[in-house]
Amino acid sequence: MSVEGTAGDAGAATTLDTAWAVRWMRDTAQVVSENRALLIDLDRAIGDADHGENLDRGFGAVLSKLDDGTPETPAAVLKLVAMTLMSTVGGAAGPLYGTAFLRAATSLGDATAVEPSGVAGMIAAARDGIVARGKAEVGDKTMVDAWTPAAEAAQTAALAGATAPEVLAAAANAAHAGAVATEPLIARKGRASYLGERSAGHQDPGAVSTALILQAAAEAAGGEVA
Amino acid sequence: MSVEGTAGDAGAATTLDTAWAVRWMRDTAQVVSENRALLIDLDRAIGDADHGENLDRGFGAVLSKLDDGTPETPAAVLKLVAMTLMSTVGGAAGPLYGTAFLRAATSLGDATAVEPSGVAGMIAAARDGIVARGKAEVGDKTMVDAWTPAAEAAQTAALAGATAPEVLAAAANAAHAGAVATEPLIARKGRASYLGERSAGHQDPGAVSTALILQAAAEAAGGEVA
Amino acid sequence: MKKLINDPRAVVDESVEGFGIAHADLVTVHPQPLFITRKDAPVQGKVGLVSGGGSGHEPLHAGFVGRGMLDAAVPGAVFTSPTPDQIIPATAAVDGGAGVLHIVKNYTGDVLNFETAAEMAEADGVSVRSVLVNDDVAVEDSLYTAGRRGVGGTVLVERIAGAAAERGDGLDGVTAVAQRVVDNVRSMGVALAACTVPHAGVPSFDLAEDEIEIGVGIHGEPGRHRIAMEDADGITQRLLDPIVADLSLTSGDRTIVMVNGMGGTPASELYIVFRKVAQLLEGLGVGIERSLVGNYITALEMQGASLTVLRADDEMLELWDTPVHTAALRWGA
Amino acid sequence: MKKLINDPRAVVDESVEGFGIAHADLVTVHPQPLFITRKDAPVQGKVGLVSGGGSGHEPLHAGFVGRGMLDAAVPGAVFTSPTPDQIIPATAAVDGGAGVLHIVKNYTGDVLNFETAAEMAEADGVSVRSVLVNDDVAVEDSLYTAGRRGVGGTVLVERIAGAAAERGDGLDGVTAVAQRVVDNVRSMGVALAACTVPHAGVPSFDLAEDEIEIGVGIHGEPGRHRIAMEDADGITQRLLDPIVADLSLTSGDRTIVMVNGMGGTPASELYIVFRKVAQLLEGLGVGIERSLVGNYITALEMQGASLTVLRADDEMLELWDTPVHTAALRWGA
Ligand SMILES: Nc1ncnc2c1ncn2[C@@H]1O[C@H](COP(=O)(O)OP(=O)(O)O)[C@@H](O)[C@H]1O
Ligand SMILES: Nc1ncnc2c1ncn2[C@@H]1O[C@H](COP(=O)(O)OP(=O)(O)O)[C@@H](O)[C@H]1O
Ligand SMILES: [Mg+2]
Ligand SMILES: [Mg+2]
Ligand SMILES: [Mg+2]
Ligand SMILES: [Mg+2]
Repeated sequence: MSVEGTAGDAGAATTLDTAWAVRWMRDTAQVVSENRALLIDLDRAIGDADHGENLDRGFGAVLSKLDDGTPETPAAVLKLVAMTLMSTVGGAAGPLYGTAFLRAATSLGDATAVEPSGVAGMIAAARDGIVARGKAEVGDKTMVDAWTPAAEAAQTAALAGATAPEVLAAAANAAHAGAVATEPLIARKGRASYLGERSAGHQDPGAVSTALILQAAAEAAGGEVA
Repeated sequence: MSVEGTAGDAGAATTLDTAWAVRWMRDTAQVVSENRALLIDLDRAIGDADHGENLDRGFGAVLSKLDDGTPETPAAVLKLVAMTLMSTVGGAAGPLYGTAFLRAATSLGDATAVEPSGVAGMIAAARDGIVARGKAEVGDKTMVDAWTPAAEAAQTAALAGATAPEVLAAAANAAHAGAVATEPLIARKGRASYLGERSAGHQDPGAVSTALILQAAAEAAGGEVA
Repeated sequence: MKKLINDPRAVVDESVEGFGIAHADLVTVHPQPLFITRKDAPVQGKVGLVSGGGSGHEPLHAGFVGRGMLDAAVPGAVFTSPTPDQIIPATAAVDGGAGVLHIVKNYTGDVLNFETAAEMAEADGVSVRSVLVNDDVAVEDSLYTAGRRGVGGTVLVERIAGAAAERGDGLDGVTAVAQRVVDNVRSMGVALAACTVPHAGVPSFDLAEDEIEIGVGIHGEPGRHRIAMEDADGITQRLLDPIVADLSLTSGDRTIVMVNGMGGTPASELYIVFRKVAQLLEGLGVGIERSLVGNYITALEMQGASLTVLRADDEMLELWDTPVHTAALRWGA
Repeated sequence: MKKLINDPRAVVDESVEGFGIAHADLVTVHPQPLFITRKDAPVQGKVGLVSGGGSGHEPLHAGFVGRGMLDAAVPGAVFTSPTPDQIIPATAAVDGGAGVLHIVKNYTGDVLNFETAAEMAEADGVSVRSVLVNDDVAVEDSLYTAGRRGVGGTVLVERIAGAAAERGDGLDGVTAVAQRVVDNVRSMGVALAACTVPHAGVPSFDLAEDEIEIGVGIHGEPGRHRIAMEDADGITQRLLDPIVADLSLTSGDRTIVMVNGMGGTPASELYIVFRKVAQLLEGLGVGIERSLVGNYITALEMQGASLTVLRADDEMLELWDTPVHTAALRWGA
């Protein structure tokens, strides 16, 4: 599932414009739908078996919204997504992803194309929004454990001069690694925390869905799945 | 399970006195307890899974009553059994067996030992009581399908000059055959009737318990199980 | 089998004891022989209402003891009708001088035990009448069976007859109202999964993952037809159609409808069934004047539901609305 | 998985629709966004009470909408808290000018969605307060978790705060009473068998034939300890002990006790549990002043039960007894 940087090939030339943002969201809807059962199963193990259903409902609604008309800027796309998720997902993930996309949108301003540093800023803003809402720290076995390494990897890549798609690919890879690394952790936030030590041995559903979303972002920018 | 006549051997000399009546009832309690699960299973198939439990509760109560003191005559034993079954078994079987034992007791009068014709009369009286209460006919797939051939076989044996234990053995064998013969029948009375054609293929629990009770009667009189 | 019980043989005694503690303001539990009366029994001058049957159908009957409904409930062993030695003192305990009505569900065991008890109570000087509830349209050929079973309609009979008794109607009057409800009420049930009788320890019948039992009884006895699983709307149609046919319901008829859970079905599913019943009856021009949706007559933890429809007249509706105060049904009080 | 449903995704909409038809005298169902208000909302001058949460816990919350209890209920998807776009109009719809209290069960999702909604409703000019119900003593280390969950205590908070609002208390007063109930109520649950979420289609957890889940939550999430099956008295002791310890209940304390079914447990079993609770509390010299035994906050068809104990004071008992008229709780009306 990890995504390789694609500097030098056709993908690298992709501009992160409004069309990219729309592609990202359409791809996310598809990958969430494909992984609906997986996310339900992960949540079934340490939660209440609804994460896949919740996100599928939410991104399904995003698809309809996008069918109704395309917003003008990447930020406008993300804001639409934020509002839609907020009003259709519910549970913990709804407000958290809603806030993440809202902060991400805000960080982009009215740019029509997102630069490498903009990508890093967007992911950091999303992560900060989630932390502000959910008060989770790294290691609490939540989606923060995917967003935080993603934000750091994006920052590092951007500083190292990577292209915007490369920054996204770095973020996606780091999110994926972060999600995998939640497996041995004991949850301290969210529903899994009630399980105490029994929460160890399962990946966190929200961390896994975060990795899927960022993977879709990278792929929509031309990144290739390893 | 069929019971052989034992004319000529020690058992045949057994007098059907009060001690026999008490042995019959104690043996019945034991055989019902041993076959509790079987009777529940038969009732589970075409009824409501309580026949074995009901009879076990009833004859368990009979045991306690007999521990409290022995009535003076066979009729008094059967009357005690009748009242106890009536007040502890419930369901369809409680009033039916209660009536059966009450009528059987009445038929014996104050005799201290039951003669061969008395045995035949007792079983016929029991059968008639069940029919009077339950309105079932032969072939309706009820306990009547065991009591009726038992009454007929007892009558035939008594007329042919059999000893009292032999008459009981004949009745028990006939009841057993009658119970087996309920298997293909479609029930027209009792709870099994709701199943319609699906009631075929199972023996009737009440017919089987009837065979067990009469088998105990014969064995208590010295009859041997074939 | 996992159940929140102690000794399987103590289930009825212990649960009735708990019931008595929880509802000490409403009922008195009489142990050995076991029966339950309303706290203020006997109510002088009022017809006493007694019902009973096998346990495992809670809240029926004990949950319906109280003002405007039953005066006494007589619980048998699980799925086993009670014995005359319980019914007789219960009958005597609620006789306020105006006689007693036995409300009996039509099962061989219930009929025989109540019959005997009625005879003996009469011999003791109590006037006893009986009505036989036989509302289950799943039993088709009543000529060749023990007759239609008494199921959900029992709740409606107990409520409406109880209201008539509370109003002060005499024994003949209460009996007549009860019989009118019996004549106009029909039910039909479905099981998605069987229950397990505590003393048996194994499910009462086995259903495959894609099978349901249409016309199931409340004693865990198998129903008449076993069919492939369908959606709620389809199943509801199967429950309603034979009721409508049997009652010859036509446009303009007014009804009281009960969608009853068998014990293991979530309330949300019962409301989905009720929704479809309402749509179908509306399509026929039949009005639902009052309704009950919930667990009223169960079969332990069976998964499934039953539908009961009463063609109601003005008097039934008026009686329905009078105050009732029992553990499981309460309004206006 | 067999359920009396049509499309798994339509479960909430269809069952709430059925609920609305069955209780048209009591409630109004507002579709898209979905919420339920009492028929006469907004009641002028009265504090409005709003609660909500994932569906699958019926009768909570819609079954508690009506006089003396909630003004609005906001159902989310099954086991998923509702969204602000449902909570905001529900809040507005029941504001009679005296402000609105949100009764929120302590789950991350419920907290975040209600928090957002409250903020936006305030921005629209409605005074909103919130109480967080967190009564589940199964969650031990609230420092290292999302905190104790809100479970059965919610029913008691809704009832008593609802009574205070009906009495005419102001927003601060109703909030204070609600908080006092929260501070004095504790619960603990057990599952004998898991439930199946319609959209998931498989049981939420797997229990062996001889295992039970102690401290189970109402979202079908596994509990804290898995132990070998025990009898009802033993299990009841395991539910009660941590509650007694946490509340420091001592002789002379008065309580309101709820023995709640998780959806798939027969009433008889709940009364067996209640019987043991009554015995144990009596042994401690703790009085049960009022009680509820039944399905009040369920987890679909889960087999199991929960125990809730509220240390009650005079005012709580007085409020408890005032009339309440909802689909699932009704007296004095
Ligand atoms: N406080 C929190 N901070 C960050 N993420 C959280 C927090 N609580 C829960 N989550 C995330 O939400 C996910 C669960 O989402 P979901 O199943 O949709 O909601 P719910 O837990 O309400 O059923 C978890 O896997 C976790 O990643
Ligand atoms: N009308 C009847 N006449 C004779 N026997 C009957 C009649 N109805 C039922 N029975 C007998 O009763 C048996 C069932 O007894 P039991 O299971 O104890 O009672 P219930 O059917 O009330 O659960 C049947 O197997 C049948 O033999
Ligand atoms: Mg979840
Ligand atoms: Mg039976
Ligand atoms: Mg029975
Ligand atoms: Mg959830």
